[in-house]
Amino acid sequence: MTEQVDTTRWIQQGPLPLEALLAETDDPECGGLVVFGGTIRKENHGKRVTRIRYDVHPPLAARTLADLEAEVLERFPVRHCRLQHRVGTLELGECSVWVVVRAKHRAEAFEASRYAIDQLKRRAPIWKEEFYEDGTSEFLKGCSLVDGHHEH
Amino acid sequence: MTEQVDTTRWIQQGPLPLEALLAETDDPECGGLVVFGGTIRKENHGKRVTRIRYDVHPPLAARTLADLEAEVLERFPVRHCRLQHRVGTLELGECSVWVVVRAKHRAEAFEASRYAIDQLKRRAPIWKEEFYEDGTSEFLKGCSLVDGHHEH
Amino acid sequence: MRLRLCLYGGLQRVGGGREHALELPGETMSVAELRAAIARAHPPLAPHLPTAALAIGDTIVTDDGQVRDGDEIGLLPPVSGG
Amino acid sequence: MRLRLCLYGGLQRVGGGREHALELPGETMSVAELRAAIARAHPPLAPHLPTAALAIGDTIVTDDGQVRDGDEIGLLPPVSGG
Repeated sequence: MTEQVDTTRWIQQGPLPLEALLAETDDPECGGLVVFGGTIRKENHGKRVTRIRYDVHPPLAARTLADLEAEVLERFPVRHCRLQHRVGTLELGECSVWVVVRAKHRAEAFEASRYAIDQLKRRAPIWKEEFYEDGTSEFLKGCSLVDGHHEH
Repeated sequence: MTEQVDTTRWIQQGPLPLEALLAETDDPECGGLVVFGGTIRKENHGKRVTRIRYDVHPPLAARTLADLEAEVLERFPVRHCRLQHRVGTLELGECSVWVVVRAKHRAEAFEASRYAIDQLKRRAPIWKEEFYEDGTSEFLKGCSLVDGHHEH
Repeated sequence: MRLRLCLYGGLQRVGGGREHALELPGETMSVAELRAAIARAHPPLAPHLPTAALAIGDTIVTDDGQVRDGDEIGLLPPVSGG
Repeated sequence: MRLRLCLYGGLQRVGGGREHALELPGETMSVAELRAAIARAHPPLAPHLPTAALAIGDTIVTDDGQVRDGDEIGLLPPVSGG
């Protein structure tokens, strides 16, 4: 039933190489490049974080990110949008997600990048488990994927 | 009279290594990284561009970028802002400027990045000469640095 | 029919692990019926079902969808990626 | 006094190259007086002076600033970096 696609284009186990995404989207028609990176912060809601584990539904997440890339290209006058998210355990300062957008002009690249990361956080089937200094861990409250439960 | 500062922190002759700016601003207090890159576009106002030459007043440009970095840190709740601009001749697709901003939260990183590139374009003593397919070249109309002549 | 129920995010803690086999009567049922069946088979999951989306393979389905023997069912609590 | 006048951006084309020596009477003068002197010494630059900023070393100065013998003067037309 599940279509066999290469999910590693969007979901990766190891460190995400930004260089590859920049090379892939290289385009002399574009004058503006905006990259967003989400990095692991050592403090959240007053608690000391030591690392984060991302649980992911890889095929559905890959499809969600691919669909979002296409949607961004349709909604904004941008020429490239690439999204990548990590799965597994990340240390402080590591990058969990890249959003790479290239457009003719910078204003559109900024807007599209902002939209892409906001929507990725709302829609991608990815769950963040924060591990704390005191040895406990917690899954963060998130955005429901059930219609009518989008309380963000 | 001119203070001897190392202008290469802000103004560089060769390709700008983004990796160095990312490493320099690495910070586990930050959750959001926004990078803006300006790249050489092969078309402007309907003319086919073949390359761009940037003329720069290095000590004044370095000071302008350093001051703008400090201003961004003061105006926005962001922890890092680094600006680098190239001087000399750039080919299509090459990156002429990097803006690297890191903040606790992404919204502020986006806003600060946008502000920084907009202000850099208005204030930095840098001049773009576009070379065209037909062999001609042109300095672009820009923003006057004289008070009362900011027509943007 | 036999389904594979996969729990994601914090639901793995609530339901005790990622994968659970579900043996149910008949060859097909609606997603709404499946939700009720999951609540009966795993009572601790019941309070989480209203905000959990349900996927068959890599497609999120609504309550009027149908499940069939052999389907892999993903139970997806509110998401928190990025 | 002797000044080094440096032209930037498109002004190099208008004024014929980056560097120009300026020999002027006295040991100091205001920036406003210097602007008038530049217009006299390089008439093609005159129409560009109203939108051109003037820097002494790495500092932009206003018309009430003073220039001194040996100063390096940058003439900065509207900027277009990025």
